[in-house]
Amino acid sequence: MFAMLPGAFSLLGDQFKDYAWFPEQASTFAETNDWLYGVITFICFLFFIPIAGLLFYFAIRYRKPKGAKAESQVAHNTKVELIWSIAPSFVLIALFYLGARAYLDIRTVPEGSYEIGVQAFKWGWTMDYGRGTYNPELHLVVNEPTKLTMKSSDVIHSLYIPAFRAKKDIVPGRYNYMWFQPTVASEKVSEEELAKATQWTKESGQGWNYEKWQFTEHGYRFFDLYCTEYCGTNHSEMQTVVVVHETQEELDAWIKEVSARGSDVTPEAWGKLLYERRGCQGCHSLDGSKLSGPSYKDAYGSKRKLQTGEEVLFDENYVRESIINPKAKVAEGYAPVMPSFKGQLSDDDIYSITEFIKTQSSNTPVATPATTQPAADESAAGETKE
Amino acid sequence: MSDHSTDSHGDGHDFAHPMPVPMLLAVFGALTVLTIITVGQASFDFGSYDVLIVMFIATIKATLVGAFFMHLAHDKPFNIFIFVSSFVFVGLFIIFTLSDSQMTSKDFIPVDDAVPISAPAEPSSVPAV
Amino acid sequence: MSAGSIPSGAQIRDPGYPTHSENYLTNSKGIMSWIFTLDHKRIGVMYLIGVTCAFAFAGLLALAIRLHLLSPDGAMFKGENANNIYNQVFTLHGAVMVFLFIIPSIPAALGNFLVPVMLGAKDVAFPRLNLCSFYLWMIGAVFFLMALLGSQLDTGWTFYTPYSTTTDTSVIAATMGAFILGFSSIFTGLNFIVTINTMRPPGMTWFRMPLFLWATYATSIIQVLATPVLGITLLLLIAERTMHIGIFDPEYNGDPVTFQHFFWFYSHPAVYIMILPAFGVISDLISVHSHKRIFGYRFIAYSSIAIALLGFLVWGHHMFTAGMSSLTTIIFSALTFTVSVPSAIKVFNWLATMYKGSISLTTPMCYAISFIFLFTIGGLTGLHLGTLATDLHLHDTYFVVAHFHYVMVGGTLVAFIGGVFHWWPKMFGKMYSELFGRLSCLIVFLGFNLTFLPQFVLGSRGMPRRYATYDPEFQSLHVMSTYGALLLGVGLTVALFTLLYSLIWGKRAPANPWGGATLEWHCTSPPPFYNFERAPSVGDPYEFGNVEWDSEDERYVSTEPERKLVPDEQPSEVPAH
Amino acid sequence: MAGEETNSGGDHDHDHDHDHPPFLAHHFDTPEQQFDSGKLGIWLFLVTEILFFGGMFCAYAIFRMLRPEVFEGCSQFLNTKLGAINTGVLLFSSLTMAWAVRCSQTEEHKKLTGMLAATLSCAMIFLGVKAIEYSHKWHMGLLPAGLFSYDPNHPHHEGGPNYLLWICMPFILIAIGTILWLVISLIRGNKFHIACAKPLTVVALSFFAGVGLGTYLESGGSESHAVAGAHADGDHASGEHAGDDAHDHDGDHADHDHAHSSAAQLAMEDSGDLDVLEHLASDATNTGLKDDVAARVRQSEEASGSFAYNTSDDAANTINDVEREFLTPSRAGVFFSIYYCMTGVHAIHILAGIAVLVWLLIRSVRQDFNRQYFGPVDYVGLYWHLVDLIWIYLFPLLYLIR
Repeated sequence: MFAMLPGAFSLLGDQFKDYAWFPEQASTFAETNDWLYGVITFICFLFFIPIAGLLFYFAIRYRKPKGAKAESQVAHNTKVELIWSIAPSFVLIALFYLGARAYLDIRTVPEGSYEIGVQAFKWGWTMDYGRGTYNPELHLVVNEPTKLTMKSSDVIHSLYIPAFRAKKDIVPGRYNYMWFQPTVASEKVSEEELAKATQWTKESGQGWNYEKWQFTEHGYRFFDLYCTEYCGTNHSEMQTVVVVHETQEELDAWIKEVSARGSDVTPEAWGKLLYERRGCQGCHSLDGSKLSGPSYKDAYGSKRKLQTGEEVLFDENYVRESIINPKAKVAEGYAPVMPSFKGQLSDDDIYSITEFIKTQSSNTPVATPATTQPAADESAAGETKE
Repeated sequence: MSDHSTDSHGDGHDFAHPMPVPMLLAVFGALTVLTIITVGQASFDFGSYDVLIVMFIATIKATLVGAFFMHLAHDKPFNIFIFVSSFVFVGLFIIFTLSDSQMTSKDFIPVDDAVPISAPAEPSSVPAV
Repeated sequence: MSAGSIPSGAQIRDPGYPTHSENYLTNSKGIMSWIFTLDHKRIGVMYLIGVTCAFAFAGLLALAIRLHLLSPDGAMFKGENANNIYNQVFTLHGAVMVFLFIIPSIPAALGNFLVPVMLGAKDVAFPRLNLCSFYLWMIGAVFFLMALLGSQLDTGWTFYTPYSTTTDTSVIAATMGAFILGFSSIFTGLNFIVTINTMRPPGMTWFRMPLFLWATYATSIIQVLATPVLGITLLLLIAERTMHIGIFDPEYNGDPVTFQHFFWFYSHPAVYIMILPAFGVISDLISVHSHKRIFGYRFIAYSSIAIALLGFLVWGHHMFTAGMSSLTTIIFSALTFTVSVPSAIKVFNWLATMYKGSISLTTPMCYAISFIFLFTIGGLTGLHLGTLATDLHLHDTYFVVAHFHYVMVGGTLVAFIGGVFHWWPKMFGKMYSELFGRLSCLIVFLGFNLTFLPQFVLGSRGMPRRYATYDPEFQSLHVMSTYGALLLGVGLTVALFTLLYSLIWGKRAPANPWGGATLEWHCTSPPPFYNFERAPSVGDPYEFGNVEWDSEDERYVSTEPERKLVPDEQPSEVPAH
Repeated sequence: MAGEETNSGGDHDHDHDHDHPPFLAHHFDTPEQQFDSGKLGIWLFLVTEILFFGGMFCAYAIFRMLRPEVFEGCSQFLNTKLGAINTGVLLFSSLTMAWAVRCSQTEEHKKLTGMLAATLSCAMIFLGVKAIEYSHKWHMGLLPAGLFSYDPNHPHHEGGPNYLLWICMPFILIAIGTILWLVISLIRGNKFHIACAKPLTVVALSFFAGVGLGTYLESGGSESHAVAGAHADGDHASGEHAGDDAHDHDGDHADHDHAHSSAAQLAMEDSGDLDVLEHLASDATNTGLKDDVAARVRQSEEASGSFAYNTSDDAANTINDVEREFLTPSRAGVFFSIYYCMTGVHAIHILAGIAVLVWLLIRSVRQDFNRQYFGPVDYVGLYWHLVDLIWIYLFPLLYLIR
């Protein structure tokens, strides 16, 4: 056991680099917050060092053999006791005042903030940029106060951006608001790096791997955004990224790029993107494994047994209804936990998702069987449809 | 802990205080009258004072029950203290929780279940929610 | 019988050793004599065994959590169900530790054994209710086991709605368990309040009570006042799950924040149910092993009651980020700071008690010193969380995890172990190995700090709690923490085996092995069935002037100067036992 | 109940103290100490009960504050007559209970048994009336939110189970049991058993007196029900009017709310004129279409510019600003949830009270109590009064809202 200690201490050494104690300071709150944290920590040490010192000093200094009498039997000293009861109170009042003042700043949203809607669900995020633009990434403009209007479609979540020192629970059944002002813009990585990552992603056929590349698919470095209220199975994977743009124009350009299916994108590809971005993949697998919701594999065109015992045909109407009113026809063996995407997906989006689901089924009237190469599928299916 | 010896009757070691029957009957009478009043006032409209009046009458009734049927009027101060303090804690709990709910209620999203979404053609698409 | 420090000619008073038929452990035989016992001491021992088993179980779960977090993608549980298993393990760890271990540990196990003896009473006021509350504890434990064997539980110990109303795990079984355990806790508290109020023998005034009794009294107040609210909350939660009553479930216009208010109205005071008895234990331990009168007795006693009452006003600080209104949040923050004052008073008083004392670094004293060290860290880091602005950053991160483990483990658990070591000779009449006892304390102390200090850093860096997987940047700190947890596990095992070993091979314990002056040291070790043959003469619980070391028999004895004698209460000769 | 434990310890008297009377537990010195302990114990228990109910009163207060109009509308479904009769019955039982305590102190054993039997009968009548109330509401589908299925057009469900029979079933069995007990003990001539079974038979049968009373009053009160039904039937305007009244005592919020609600309604009507709604009518499941059309319209308007997120839709959607039909599961259902929780838990307390009262009655026949040892009667009495006390608040809060 002691053999492990040196290892542990060397690990301890690693932590005392500059970056270790806090995440980067990237909002106006961060500086106040870290300063306050420092003040409190200093006060803690101010109390702790004498207490711990005296504790061990007394334990050694007044250690006596058995039977020895204590040097003093003083029972109380009201004056001393009153002093050490009342003196710390002033420190506490000061701390409370500082904390509450900073808190009021954090709670009071400035007029004219840039507004973004946030929808949290198990286990992902949808940021609403208005005009029907939804994306899981949170994109902001540097030095622009931004207000988030947040709601949850299932259980309590909590939006936490460590770099901004900002956190707020998202409680279903009510709107919660938060705001912050980012102070550090995200860097852009070099074109080569981006190209390399894009190429790799395309070849692997998987979604974008933020952890591997540490930048977004548009080439921005990012801050982490976590869910900090326990929300079930994949709570720890309910993360997304925050990108801070240099200018409003840059942000608008990005929004435009992600807002809707461009004319050069097939519905299947767009549907697949939505499947990844909008949280479908958290519950619906493509390989037939059972998650919180039924798998898409071979679903389209099949007969689906419902909780009520009825059977329905898994067709376009069923997909549409299940997206808009998921609790209407719940598949047998599953809990009615899917949130409604009513108003969040355009008709074209739903159409695209339906097309994507079709590609995953061998029952599809379109004669392209689902293979491990969805990209090929998409182009083929796309041509027949468009 | 014994402060009974002074007000006991019968022999000096007895600690029972039987309530006189006329008093019990009088309390019951008062309670019945108050019940009739509270039912009666419900048919008049006092607007926002309604809750206050109803609660005031109920509190009088509760006090009567507590003081005489539960002999709090003759009980030890400590028992009265703990009984009353329980209401203080309930009050604390309700006041904090209620005031917070009221202050945040402007952000509540109502559940929209008044209109079933299903098309009439499709049978029983909405469970009895 | 004359030795070193005993003044010549002084009358020595020592109860000696109990006979086989007096000893509460042996005076009746057979399993039935334990199952249906009404003796508070036996019930205390049964509680001790019960909570130790619960602790061992939940402790193993904690180790599993720590091992899983060795690597960012999870090292312990594999496969597609890994996250679910992790969630169930941490939920069960929390729920079992809180409901089955920490809440009943000191009040029910040590309290049941000690309260009547310290008070000089024959038993608690309602012995049957006492036994009933032990069996309620058992039934509660069975319900938790049912949840485990059923479809597990993955809500976190807080049962937050609407997660708890929608998850398909056995929430109802676990909630029923917690509900029943609540009643067990209420009955224990009720019993102690009545016992302390009405069963004090002549001479035992309020301010002659040992501080452990004050702490127990304060704890009992909380148990009686707060636990019913948990009861109704859990009932409403069950109703919400079965009938969707729409009070907590937003799908029917309920409000989850209301549930949090309901839950924390109990669960914050419950934090003080956990820590207040620990304060009581430590006050006694520090005083006895320093052989010095406790400093500021009244301040410590009043601060216990103050903490109990103020503890009801601060529940909102668990909800600073939950969407309470700004006003409520600020009020709760202000009230939160007020609670820290009475806790600080206690720490200063304990230090002042050690000052110029005659300190024996026995195992219980080592644990008491560890307690003060660890609890001070736990208490001080509470300032970061009570301060609103910093709490927004730290809430629901590992900082909180570290903070409450410093209070609950570094505080309550260490005090509990210290208390068990302190009263072990009294409970079972055996002395344990001081060497291994102190060694266990050292390992626990080091292991504990290694486990939880890194978690403060993790939290400050923004690592959210309850994560089954995490970003690789946090790994080194998690690894440290896991090694610490293993070390802590070793320390606790050493402590357990030291005690178990002593049961069989330990030396016979004298009535007063530490030199305590409270009443429990005035009866034999283990105490006789009736504790005291006649109402004991009650003196100052912290008067060590007449407690002398008898090196010949390795025990402390009370010497009775002539002026202290009260003719009709004090037998003229040394009692037969 | 906590207090009983004190005295039942008497069975365990050990031989070491010869001056202990049989009812005094070994660890107490005097009967007075024993009585005081028990009394403190029961008071503390009552404290826990108050806090227990406190949680539900808190839930009540929150939802009444949030939705005064729902409480207003739904309390019309509760029959005030039944509530008032039950209040009277409980008050009378409190009187007999207090009288019983007196009898135990004055050692009037026969009268004590009589008073306890009267208390028990009242409790049974109370439950009988409650059975009528509950079964009637279940029949109409006035249930907690998750099960709420009230249909104003067809208030009485057809073909549902006979709830009243199911509730009465255990009481029928109990009544048969006590009658059998009485008959057997009459045949055997066992005096003690006869003395117990006689009052208990009366008690068991009084449940059906309660059911009869309830049925009589319920049928008499059906007129008011019809009114409530009509009121609920969709007279939207009156519903809203009532809502505004209730808002008045909300003080400063009232005007603001009213303005908003009418605005919201106007907005709804406006949107009703849009062609989009016709479009929607063709496929009711396709509510996404509306958003889609709107989004596309706006998208086509401009290709670039600022993409301000518009919260006005959300803001109009919060709880204070929307006034709708209240007879829905998430509105009326919540009222009935609270109603069932409060009265149901109260009824469980009545049942528990009945159980301990029966135990007391048997002991009173055995003449266990005397002026030194009347604790159990006193403790149960305190508990019973508390149950009464809670009803004193429940009755106006649930039945008398207007």
